[in-house]
Amino acid sequence: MREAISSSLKNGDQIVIEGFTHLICFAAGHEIIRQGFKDLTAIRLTPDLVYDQLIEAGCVKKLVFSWAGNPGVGSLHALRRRSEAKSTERIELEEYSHFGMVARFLAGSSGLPFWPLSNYKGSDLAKANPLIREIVCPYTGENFSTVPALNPDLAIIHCQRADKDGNAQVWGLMGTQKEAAFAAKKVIVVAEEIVDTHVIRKDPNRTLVPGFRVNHVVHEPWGCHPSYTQGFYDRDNDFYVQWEEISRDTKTYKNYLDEFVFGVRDRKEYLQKLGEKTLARLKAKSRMCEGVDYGF
Amino acid sequence: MREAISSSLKNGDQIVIEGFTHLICFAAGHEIIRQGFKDLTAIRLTPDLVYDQLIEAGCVKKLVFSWAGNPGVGSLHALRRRSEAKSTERIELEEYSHFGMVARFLAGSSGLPFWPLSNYKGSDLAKANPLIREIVCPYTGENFSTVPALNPDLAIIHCQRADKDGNAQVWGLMGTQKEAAFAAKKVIVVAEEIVDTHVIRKDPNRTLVPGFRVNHVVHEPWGCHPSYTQGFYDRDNDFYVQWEEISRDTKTYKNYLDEFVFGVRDRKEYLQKLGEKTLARLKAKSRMCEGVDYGF
Amino acid sequence: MDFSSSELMAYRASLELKDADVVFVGIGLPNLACNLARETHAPNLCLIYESGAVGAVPERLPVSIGDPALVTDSLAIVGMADIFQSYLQRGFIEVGFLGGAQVDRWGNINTTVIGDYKNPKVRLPGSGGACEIAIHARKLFLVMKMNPKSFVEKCDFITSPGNRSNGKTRKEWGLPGSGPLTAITDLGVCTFIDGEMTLTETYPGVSLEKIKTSCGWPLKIASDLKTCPPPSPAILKLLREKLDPQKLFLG
Amino acid sequence: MDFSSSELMAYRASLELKDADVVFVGIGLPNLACNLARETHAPNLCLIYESGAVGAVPERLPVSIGDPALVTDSLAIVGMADIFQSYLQRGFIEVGFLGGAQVDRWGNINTTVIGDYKNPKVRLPGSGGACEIAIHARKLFLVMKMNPKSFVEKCDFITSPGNRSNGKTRKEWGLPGSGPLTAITDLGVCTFIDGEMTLTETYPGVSLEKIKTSCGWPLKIASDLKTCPPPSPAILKLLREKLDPQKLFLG
Repeated sequence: MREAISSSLKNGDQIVIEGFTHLICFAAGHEIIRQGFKDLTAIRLTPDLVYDQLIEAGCVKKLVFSWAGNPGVGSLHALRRRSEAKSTERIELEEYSHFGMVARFLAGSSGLPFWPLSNYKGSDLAKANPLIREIVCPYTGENFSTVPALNPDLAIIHCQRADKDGNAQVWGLMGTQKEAAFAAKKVIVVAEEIVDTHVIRKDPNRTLVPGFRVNHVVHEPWGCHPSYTQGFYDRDNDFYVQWEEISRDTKTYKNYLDEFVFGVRDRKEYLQKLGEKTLARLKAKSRMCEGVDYGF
Repeated sequence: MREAISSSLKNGDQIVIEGFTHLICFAAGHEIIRQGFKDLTAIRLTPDLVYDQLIEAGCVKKLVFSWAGNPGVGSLHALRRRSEAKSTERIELEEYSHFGMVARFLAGSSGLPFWPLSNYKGSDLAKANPLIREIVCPYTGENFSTVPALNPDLAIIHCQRADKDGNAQVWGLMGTQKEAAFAAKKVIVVAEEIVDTHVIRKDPNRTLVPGFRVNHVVHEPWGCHPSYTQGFYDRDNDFYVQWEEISRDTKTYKNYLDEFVFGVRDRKEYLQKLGEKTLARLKAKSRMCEGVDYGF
Repeated sequence: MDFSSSELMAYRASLELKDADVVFVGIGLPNLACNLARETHAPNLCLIYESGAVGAVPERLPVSIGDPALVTDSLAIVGMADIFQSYLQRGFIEVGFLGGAQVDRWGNINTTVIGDYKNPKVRLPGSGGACEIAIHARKLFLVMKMNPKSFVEKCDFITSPGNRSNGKTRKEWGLPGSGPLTAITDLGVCTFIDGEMTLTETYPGVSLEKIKTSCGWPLKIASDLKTCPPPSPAILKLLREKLDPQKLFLG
Repeated sequence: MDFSSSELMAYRASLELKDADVVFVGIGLPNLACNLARETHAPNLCLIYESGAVGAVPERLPVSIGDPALVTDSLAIVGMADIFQSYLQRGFIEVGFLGGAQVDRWGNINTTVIGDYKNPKVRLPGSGGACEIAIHARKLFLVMKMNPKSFVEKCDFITSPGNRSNGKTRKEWGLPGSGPLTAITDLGVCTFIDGEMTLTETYPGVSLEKIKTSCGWPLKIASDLKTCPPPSPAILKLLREKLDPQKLFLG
């Protein structure tokens, strides 16, 4: 992971760590913080805890997003401390709805500079964001909204399994991972398991990202904690709840980063700190499905 | 099948029997011919033999397509007999490229009246088809082509397995089946196997069409012959080659329809006529993949 | 029989759901309402989550809309591009639920900022999928607790357009969905009549005065004001013992 | 050593492929050329078919681009919307092969009609994916047999735009792909110089006269005309015994 990040990222880049609740690669976020990157434009539908940590650590100049909270729990406090009237320091915000962000990735992954959608009429979002524009249908004459393409410098995609070439397979929630991978200029695939290519080839309909799109492949078990990986480990909902306490106060926030990000060399050490009991609590109870027949 | 077709289709409807080489539901096409529907607008990327038979049988008023041939073999003779200078009777043609047809289904399945694509500049296709139009990007000022949405009255989708509610799972080539199912006003799902819903729920990432979109579910084993179903039976390439001979002459063509379409009451009788030896030759040699873990 | 306003809200919201409805579900009370409906009068409700789960049957109460329990044994898992384009924008979502920090008489909802957008007093999470749900859902229901801070004369920011916003009606904007039909609050139920929020049901033991003082504008009152029937002991048992035993959302 | 022109075309086309190229493959000779390249100098060629097969390793020579042998053991199977939007339109297809019923000096290709579009002498299959491949492929190669009927002064219909069509150059049209770079025929090989087809290689035993009379316009001849080296016995053995034993495409 260290080498993948250091050789793929530079200060000022546009970065997307994708995954909607599922498959959020905290391991990559922590490595970026450790390497002290600056002035990043951080792009995600839901910044979640991982981007809040990037913000608190001072890596982020601008946030592009559609929902910034701690799902079902509360706020992203590092972000709020930098986006409200009383804030001393500020980061730049570029805001859409989920559909708008998905549409930006669709445009980027399809090689078009814009994407049309039926949205935003009557809402203040288009007034607040001048990049939301309009286009007229050549058949009906109706107006539709448009959003501009996203083509980030780097996309980090976590998956259940990949081969050494980066052919990546995912099941469970897929969010906008495929679109992000095809939109980005560079792609890092992070996998819970590295498997032989014949495992990928046995079930080709599960492949979300083809290897020819991938610049680096990283093997990082438990790379998403406190997010989750279907079939491997559950979401650490307790931690997400505790986070409200940890992050509200800058001192406890700093202590957390010092201990769990700066205080460890890599994910292995993070997991040791987390402890066997936590991992045991979160380890998935197996629910295998059957295979299907690809014969002819 | 008889009841599903008779209750879903009427003369003059726009119909799509989807499936790109894979999963082309000949059983549905033959039933439509037997029931003698007229003035249909038949929509498919590749009309293939099944639409050529609908044309020869006089069911089709208009064909919307992007490649009309017998793949790797030759022509669609019923179509050629109705589309060339020397033809006495003619059918109407509306022509795109594959990407254009896919884009029309994308628009229809996304609830937009148009779809933008980077295509057709320098080609005569846009000149030949006034429905291919242009739109200007609100960000770059570039021109892009557009095609209008397709929302056919009926889509017929063949799949490997479905439950009684029409939740349909497909593996192997997916063509534009998903887009056609979401674009259409009515959907018939035809399945090689009807399975219990828990089989579908065990592997939800394989579901291509959700049951709430489906009006009829038909159990029709071998429903695609001479097309194929991955994991069930191979494409009957020999028949596709023989078809060139059968279809070039109107008499042999009529004899074929009389024997294999009008001469049988349903798919069961068609399969009996086809004979054990053919089915044995085409039956798939099993190539099972492994299952994956959906636990948490 | 004693019950909390949250329990009553979840129960009342469940009554809006018909069997086999295709529902776009959020977290919290709407999610509870859907699961209650599935246990009672709408066993074939099709729950769709913006995360991509279709026909979900969660074994546990999901803490987030991307919970793994929404995936296991779902009918289908699809990408978010499909959810927003082929399910919502295509018009296949029959019911949507929304709430927020502020709502006005036209059902406009603010989940973006309190105060000025560029210099907000409070930065809220933002739209998520709310704006497009408000625009496309065939039937839209609001679920919010009522107080003068949340039921306001004018929203600081309109995240999700209601029945009349920025000087135009929904019809004039050409929005495909129904717009807000009903607002289920902790004090009573409002129906949107000619687009405007109008109190049509009060809860047992809640005074009209209390409701009036809890709303930031002179709330219209229906002439035929009804009292909402309380949930039966069986319903309460379901909510407390099966659907939210940890009281995650039932105060 | 004796060999057919089809064998020579397949061999010559294979020389245009580099290892690890991402190739959009059609059926027939281009497919044979790709499989030959995989067996020789380009083992990591990534074969993509418009039907949705990515990284296919067909056990048998596919009769159609949707053959089940293209699915089994592929690296990925994706929908056609992804193939055309995320692979081709996004610019990730490095090599495309095209042929047709007619080609002109600028590499414009006709696969639509012979004669008038509305009243054609011969109705051909149409574009399929050819038009978008001609527009987007980073490197485009033509594979066609040469005769006065197919190499024409002017195409009856331009299905797939070449280096100059309808009065504009590719650059003026703003087409992202390279346009035709090389035309591999059964008599020789042409390179497109300043966009125009120019004979640069002849095959052993084929006279310049034969080529000139086989082309429907006065074909430009390169000053440094080369002779294409014949395929080695090993290559021919591969083609005949392994890649097309049934002679489906090798005449």
